[in-house]
Amino acid sequence: MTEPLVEIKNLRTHFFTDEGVVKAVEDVSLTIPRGKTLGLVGESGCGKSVTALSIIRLISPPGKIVSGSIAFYDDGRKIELTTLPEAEMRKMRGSRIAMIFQEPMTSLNPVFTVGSQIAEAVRLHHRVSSREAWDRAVEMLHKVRIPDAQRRASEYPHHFSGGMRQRVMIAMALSCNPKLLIADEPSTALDVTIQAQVLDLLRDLQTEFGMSILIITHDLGVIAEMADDVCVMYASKVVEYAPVVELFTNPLHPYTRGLFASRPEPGKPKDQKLRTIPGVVPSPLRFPSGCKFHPRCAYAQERCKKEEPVLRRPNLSQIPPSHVVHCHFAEQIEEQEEAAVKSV
Amino acid sequence: MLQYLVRRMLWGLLTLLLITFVIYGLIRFMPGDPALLKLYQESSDKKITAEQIEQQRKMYGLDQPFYIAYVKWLGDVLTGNLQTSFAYKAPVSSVIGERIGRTLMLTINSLILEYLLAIPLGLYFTARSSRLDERSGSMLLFMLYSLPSFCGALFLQLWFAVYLEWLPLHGMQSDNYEQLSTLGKTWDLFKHALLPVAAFTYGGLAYYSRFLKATMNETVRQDYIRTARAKGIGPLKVLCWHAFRNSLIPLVTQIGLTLPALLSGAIILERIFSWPGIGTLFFQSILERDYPIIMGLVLMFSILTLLGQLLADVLYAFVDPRVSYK
Amino acid sequence: MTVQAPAPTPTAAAPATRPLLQVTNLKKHFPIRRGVFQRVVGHVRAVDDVSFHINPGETLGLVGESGCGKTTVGRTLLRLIEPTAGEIAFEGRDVRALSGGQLRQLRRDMQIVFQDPYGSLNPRMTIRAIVEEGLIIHGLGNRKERLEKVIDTLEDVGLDPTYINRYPHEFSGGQRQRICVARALALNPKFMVLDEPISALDVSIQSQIINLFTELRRKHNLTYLFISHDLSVVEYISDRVAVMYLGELVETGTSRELYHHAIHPYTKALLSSVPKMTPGKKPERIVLPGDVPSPSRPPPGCRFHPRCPLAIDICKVESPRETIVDGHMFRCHVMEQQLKSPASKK
Amino acid sequence: MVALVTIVLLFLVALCSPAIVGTKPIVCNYKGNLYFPCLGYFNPKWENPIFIKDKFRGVYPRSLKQKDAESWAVWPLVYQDPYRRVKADEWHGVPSSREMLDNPVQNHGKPSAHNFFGTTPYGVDVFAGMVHGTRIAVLVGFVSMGIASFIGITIGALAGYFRGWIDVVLSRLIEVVMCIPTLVLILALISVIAEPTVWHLMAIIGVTSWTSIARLTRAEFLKLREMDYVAAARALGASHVRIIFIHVLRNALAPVLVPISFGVAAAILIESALSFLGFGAPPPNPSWGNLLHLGQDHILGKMWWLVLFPGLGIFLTVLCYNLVGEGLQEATDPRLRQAGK
Amino acid sequence: SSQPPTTTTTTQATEVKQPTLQTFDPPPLEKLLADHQWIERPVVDSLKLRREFEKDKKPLVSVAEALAMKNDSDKANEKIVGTLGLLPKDDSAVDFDASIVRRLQQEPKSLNPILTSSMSETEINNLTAFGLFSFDWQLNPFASWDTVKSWKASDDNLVDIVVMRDDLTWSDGKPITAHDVVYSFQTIMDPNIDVPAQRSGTDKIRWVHAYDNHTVAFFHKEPLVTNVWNVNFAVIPKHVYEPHRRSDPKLERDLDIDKQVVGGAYGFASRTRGQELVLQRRESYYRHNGKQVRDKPYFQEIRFKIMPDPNTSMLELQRGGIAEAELSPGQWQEQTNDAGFYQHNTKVRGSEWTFFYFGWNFNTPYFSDLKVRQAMSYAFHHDEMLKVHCYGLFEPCTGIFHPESWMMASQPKRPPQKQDLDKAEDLLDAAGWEFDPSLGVRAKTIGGKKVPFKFTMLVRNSADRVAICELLKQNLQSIGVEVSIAALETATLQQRLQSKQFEANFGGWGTGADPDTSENIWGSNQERNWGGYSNPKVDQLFADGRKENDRQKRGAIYAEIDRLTYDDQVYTFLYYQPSLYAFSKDMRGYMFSPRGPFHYGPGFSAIWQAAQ
Ligand SMILES: Nc1ncnc2c1ncn2[C@@H]1O[C@H](COP(=O)(O)OP(=O)(O)OP(=O)(O)O)[C@@H](O)[C@H]1O
Ligand SMILES: Nc1ncnc2c1ncn2[C@@H]1O[C@H](COP(=O)(O)OP(=O)(O)OP(=O)(O)O)[C@@H](O)[C@H]1O
Ligand SMILES: [Mg+2]
Ligand SMILES: [Mg+2]
Repeated sequence: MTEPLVEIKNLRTHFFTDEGVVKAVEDVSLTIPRGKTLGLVGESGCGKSVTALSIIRLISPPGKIVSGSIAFYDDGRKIELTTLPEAEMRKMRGSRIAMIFQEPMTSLNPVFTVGSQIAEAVRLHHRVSSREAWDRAVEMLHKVRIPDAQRRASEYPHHFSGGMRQRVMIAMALSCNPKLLIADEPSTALDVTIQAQVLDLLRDLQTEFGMSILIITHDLGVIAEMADDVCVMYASKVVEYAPVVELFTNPLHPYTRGLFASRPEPGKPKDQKLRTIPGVVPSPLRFPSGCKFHPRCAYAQERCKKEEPVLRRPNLSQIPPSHVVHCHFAEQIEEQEEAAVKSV
Repeated sequence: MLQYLVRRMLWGLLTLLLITFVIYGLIRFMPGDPALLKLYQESSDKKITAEQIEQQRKMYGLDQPFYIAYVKWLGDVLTGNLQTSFAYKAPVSSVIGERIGRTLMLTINSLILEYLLAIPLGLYFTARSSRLDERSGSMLLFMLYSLPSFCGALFLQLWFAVYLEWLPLHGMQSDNYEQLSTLGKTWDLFKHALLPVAAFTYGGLAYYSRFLKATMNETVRQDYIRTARAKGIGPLKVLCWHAFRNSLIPLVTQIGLTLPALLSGAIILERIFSWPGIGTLFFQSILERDYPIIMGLVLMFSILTLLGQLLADVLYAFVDPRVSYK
Repeated sequence: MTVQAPAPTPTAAAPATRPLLQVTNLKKHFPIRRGVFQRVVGHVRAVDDVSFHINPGETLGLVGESGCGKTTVGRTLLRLIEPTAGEIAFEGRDVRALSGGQLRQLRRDMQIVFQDPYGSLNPRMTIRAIVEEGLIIHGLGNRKERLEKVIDTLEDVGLDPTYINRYPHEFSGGQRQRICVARALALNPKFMVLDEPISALDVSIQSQIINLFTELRRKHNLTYLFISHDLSVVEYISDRVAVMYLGELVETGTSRELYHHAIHPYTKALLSSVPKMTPGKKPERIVLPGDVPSPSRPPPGCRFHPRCPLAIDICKVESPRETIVDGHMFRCHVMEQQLKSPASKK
Repeated sequence: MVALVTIVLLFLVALCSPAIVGTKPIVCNYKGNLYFPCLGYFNPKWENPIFIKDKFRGVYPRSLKQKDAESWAVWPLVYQDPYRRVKADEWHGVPSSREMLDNPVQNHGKPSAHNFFGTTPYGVDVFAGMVHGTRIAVLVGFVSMGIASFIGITIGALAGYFRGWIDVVLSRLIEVVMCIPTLVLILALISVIAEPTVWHLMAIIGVTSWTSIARLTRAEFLKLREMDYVAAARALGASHVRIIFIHVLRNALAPVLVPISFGVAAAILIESALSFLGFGAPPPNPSWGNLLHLGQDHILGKMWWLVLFPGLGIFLTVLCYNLVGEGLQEATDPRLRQAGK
Repeated sequence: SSQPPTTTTTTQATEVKQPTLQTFDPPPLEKLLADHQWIERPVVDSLKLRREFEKDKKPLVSVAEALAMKNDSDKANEKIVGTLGLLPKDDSAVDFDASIVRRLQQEPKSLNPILTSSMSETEINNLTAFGLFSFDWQLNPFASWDTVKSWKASDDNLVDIVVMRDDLTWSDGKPITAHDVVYSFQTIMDPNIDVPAQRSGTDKIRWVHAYDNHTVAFFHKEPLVTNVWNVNFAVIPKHVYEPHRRSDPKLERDLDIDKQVVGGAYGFASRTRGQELVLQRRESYYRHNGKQVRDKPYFQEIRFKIMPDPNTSMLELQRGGIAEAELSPGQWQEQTNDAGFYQHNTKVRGSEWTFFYFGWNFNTPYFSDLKVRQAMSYAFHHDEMLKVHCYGLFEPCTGIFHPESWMMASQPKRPPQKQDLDKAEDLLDAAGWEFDPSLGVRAKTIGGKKVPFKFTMLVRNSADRVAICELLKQNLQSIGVEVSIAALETATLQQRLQSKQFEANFGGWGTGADPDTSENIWGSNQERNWGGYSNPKVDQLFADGRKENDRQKRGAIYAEIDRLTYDDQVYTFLYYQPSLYAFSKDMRGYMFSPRGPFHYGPGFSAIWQAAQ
């Protein structure tokens, strides 16, 4: 296996709020391979964004990376991001690691032209004249398929539609050839047809620029389309981690299973009720003891209430080694399920 | 834009008409009569007769109902004549013209000062959010904000003019003003203006820096600030360039809205500092029922207020590309 | 397959029973006002000439991109927004002609559930007050009866009635959506507009709510207009589906028909844009170029033509008619010609 | 929080002022009956006329003993009067538990054991004046803001809820009132009234300071009327009145409280500024503004206590209201609250 | 209605008579002179008068001692005034190059002497305006030696002939002539010109005629003693105002400061509106054709600083920034006792005939009754007021004329009023105002209706005055009468008084130069008689007083008026307010008249700065 681009080990990020400590990310480990895409899925509030922001170190004050390491492998050098001085980190941002956000409507500064916002990023990391930076901005706009880029570069964000703004965001993120692009729900706020445009664009640009992408979404379809590896999070924890095809064919964690099963699928019989995951997502201030999923888990047992499982390879023959799961009873559940399928 | 301006002006004129009419009615309904007042200003030395009173009232046009007098006033104003003051033997425009500069000297300077000081302070407090210095500084500003300006002015006077004798207590010029060189005159004016400007400024300063801090606090939470930081921009630049440009929008609109408030604040402060500006004039004219002067000043205040609002909107369009009046 | 001329009434496609709701040529144009004089400088044609019907007990799905006018349709049905033109007949009564008391009566029968469960509950009212409000307005029952009804309804939507005196902020999104449903349900309506009721919810919660709707439909024999942009959910829940584009209905049909034999190029593109749950396979999709045009200045002719892969000259000038093929309605010049020409028949 | 406690304290002081300082017994037994003469400070009518009839001449301690040896009385904590100069001989005939002196006059009335905050040049106790003045401070803030809120909320609500031409007309009204310099308006209105009382003053302050409330209410209404829960209420068949009062107003109220509480501070300031110009609470009301005005007249007489105590009173009260306003602002602004550390 | 009911209560209001001039053909001078017996009238050099007055006065202390002294008693005051108030022994003692800075309370509105209406303007006109007449510190009128050669009156008191000096020039060099006097008279009488105050007085004159450049005759309508006051009006330059009035017939606009032409001792140098006004000594005033013809005014320059705020003027005094300022009693007692004040200044006082009172409206059910008015006077705690509110500085007032005035010279002094609550209550009871426990106040049944004794006291909104009303309120409250106090600004107060819509008021009257002017206050239906007091005897006495030539007899008439009004208790008389002044230690020559230190002849002209 080649050297990964980013390796996160046991990351803990907490928010020290008045009501208590919000453990937004607990003991998360993952790797982002070079030139590949890692998908991050999970319920709202499970810590996806915080994980991403921890990588780029943009956690704002009450929040803090408490422990863990984030290693960034740059041209053979290993850079530890958690301890990197702020000035150094700033150099990383934009040039090595870029990020785009969910809300294209509010993520661009309304009082500056689109071109200048891109050019600003370019000038920050490259010693170029403002003319050259501008040209680069126009070129990037062109690359993200904005028609009439030359003219539109000097327009303000409010002149752009949502999809176009998201493309501008992508242009800005990619303007300095980053090694890693973090896309935090890049298409959730967009319409289906526009989402298709943006996803297509991202894929094309990935082949062109060869960067790695960390894509965050809660749409399994997007994951299926974009990701090479998938990491499923639930309540600040990684609950399952596998290559995409593997995960879609063999979901092991009861939460992942539930997620797949609760989607209405084309062709599913209509008169049948959807399968649901009962209950609600726990508040990060009051996580249940033991396995955090146990109150909603159909297979929960006494042990689940007391003992927190570890992320491990399940002891199942057909599962490849890259598939890990965070469940005491992954094997048993698999057996039960198979039995159920057979019995139907 | 032009069309917009014209439309705004039309509305403004209508508002002006309404305001002046209301005020005209109001001051005419105020008991107290300039004619009587004039007659009684002299001590009992001179006898007064009913004819005299009547004649005096006629001379001031008080024998007509107020709406007719208002129409007459309006007609005069439309021909550019603000009428002649009852008390001052001079046209209203020249009485006001003579003093407006002095008031503006205080208010404009304090406005500039407020902004000049409030902006760095506000930025500083945003940057140092919830540290000790920010908290104590904010508290201090808050206390200043709650200190009535007339109390503040008294304390300033007592301390700097009476105890320390560093600065002149009141007035606008020294006795020897005429003999001074241009530089000396400026210096003299400066010394006289320092205390009143300070008294004018501190409240506004506190208000604006708190205002800026509040809007900045809101702005820095916006998504685009996160975007800017994700680009690798340093915190100072993010604050002063990206966040400030956006906070400027509400701040700028405040300029237009506070301009008239500064003038009405002048009434008390000018009295304390014996500053011969329009605040003093206004108060005096009300007491003397000098209707033409009151109306002239009201007209001016209202025009300023309306212009201020217009200015606020225009500035808004200027600093915020999202707004355009087409 | 037979091709019919545009029919003024969809009786041909409708079952013999009278439709519960019949919408004909509905229009809603929002005036765009500018300046201090509030002069009308243009119109947003949010809904432009929309006709459809819903049979009792049926669920009609309404899909389309953001801003195409789905919400506006839903709200005009209840006269939360006054329509500009068109007819709405509910159980044969002309909804637009109702006033005062009659309108209030109508609102007992028609209810609405909104997209955002956070914004649609008054934060200062208890759950009880919220659910009870409709009963109070309509003067139904005394205090005790009302309380019973509230408790019943809450149980109906799967909420613990002991929560009755809590405030909305003490509930999660899914629970709030249940409260919204309870509020609507308390009046025993016949018809409900569900305006994107699940899109603000977490993935794992969505299925709970969908199940709730199907269950309630069965239990209370409800009729739904289900608005959503989640195509798979619409397919699951609806009997028939209508596709909207820029204020117009471009295609209507039973959900089977529509999902498997879409006729309109927009519907096709829409369906193909949905990311498939099949990893590894390169999706074959029709990526539409450009953005949805503004409804204040819709393109002339067929509104879809600037983005349409099939567009021909006539699309730029003439608006396509409603064409109904086996109860499957669409508006498209190209497909109309194709289906008419016998060569295309297999 | 401290601010809130202070304000509550202020209310208490205002309510109990005659029991804290006064020259009329809180309760006394006179000729076999129980009386509460101290209520006379709230309203002269509530002081039993028997005391005038029996020629008490406003002096209780001496008269009580003289006219009825059996009488007893419970006295306020401090024997001083906010309206008049207290003399040493008032205690005549009463066992001298407290050594009394004539209140000093002119600039001799430094704060002392008898006069905690000194006396005015006319020998009236400043502490008594301040304590009884709290009533006006509290009232001015509340009554005037009550009126202002009523007008402001009504106009703002109508404009914001109904929009259209109602909004155009009302917005213009707001603009007109905003453009009129407040002081002119207040001075004009004060002089129109034949005998201005402190109530008139409050009303006038209220009538002139509703614009900010109206503007905010209007904005809130414009925003809230678009909320889904309003649409839901309409879908249930609710009337305009019901929607305005139950749905919109209730939610608009919290943000509208912010300008109101700042307004209370402003009203107190306006009152003291008016007193400063000689148009404040009419005599003999011991308002803080009047005391400060007196202090300003005598500032060079080194009567610092006349500036310091009322000035401090005004400053602290204004500060407290501002702090409460600030707190409300934070509490009603979800963004700020979210970030509130 | 838009018209405040100002004039509705006056009977003559309906027909408005314009005081226009009836044309009058003066007889030729020779005929005039021949037709009458002529009585020479005094032409006085006021400074000389002062010198004579001081001639046999010995200063009680030396100047140095006086300067070092604190004015903390009547004795000290006498010593200081008696020493520093003297005129210079000779001109070498005077610093003629001195510039004096004076305080003006208000901005002067107009510099035109005939438009004078406020104190500030009077102050300035005393120095700059040209006039033929003046009066001394005992209020004796005379023609001014500075401007008049001779003055004689006809035996029937209907004509005055004045011969002006021929060495008079306006500040622009043109001679001042009798025609200017005539022109001024006619201007004042022009009904279109806003000079109401000036006109009262001149309207008693039938005509003014200039027989030549220097001889001017005043023809009176009636043979009154008070005619000597009526001729005393300011004179303006005809050659300046005649052209000016062509563009500004109503004199609505003042001349610019550099266009002002004056005939007085000082001329205008510069003016900054709202700040200061500078006067300069006129060479052409005291020198004519290279010869000194009049006393040289003592100051080279007079700067008036406009300082409305008493605190700032106090601070300026302490700084040595101004050379004189009037003091409030508070300032006198509290702010001028320390070394800081005495470093540059000293202070002096003299009694002034300005008295204060509670006035009662006779047209109310309460005060129409003498007993009630008396009760009010008994109820009020005069001693407390004198001690506390008057700072122990003021004399009690006991009647409408000052006991030291010539009118009262023959009368015994009345004892001051004392508080007597029992008597007050008895009087009220006797008047039918008995205590009503159900109302909590006294009440009386009038016309079948029970009227509670509650009234409102109007007072100007100054703290000192209000405090005195509060004292009355306390006093009356204790005997079951309720008073509310309405503290009003001047304009409103004036209006309320004028329209007689009040029950009681607190006010004060300054003294007129002649007692006749107070007819306006006590005569029936007179404009300033707000309380509506009406006593035919008093009216008659005023009419007689005007015509009585003999001073002593005249005095007796006014003493009788004083007695009548006192017996009627028209007012509750309170106190006389003295003149209190601070002067720089360099200033000398101040002397108090019943109208303060400046407003008489020589007044300010006698003040000089000691040479260093
Ligand atoms: N600034 C903050 N202060 C306090 N808590 C925070 C803050 N930011 C995030 N959190 C908490 O951290 C947890 C994880 O948040 P995060 O934004 O990572 O969720 P997410 O998985 O991205 O959800 P979504 O899908 O809604 O974006 C949440 O419970 C959130 O409440
Ligand atoms: N009150 C209004 N005034 C003016 N225009 C409006 C108003 N309400 C909606 N519109 C416009 O009408 C069009 C249709 O809006 P509508 O809310 O019905 O769309 P939608 O299909 O529900 O979109 P979404 O999926 O975003 O909810 C939009 O362009 C919108 O901007
Ligand atoms: Mg997120
Ligand atoms: Mg919608």
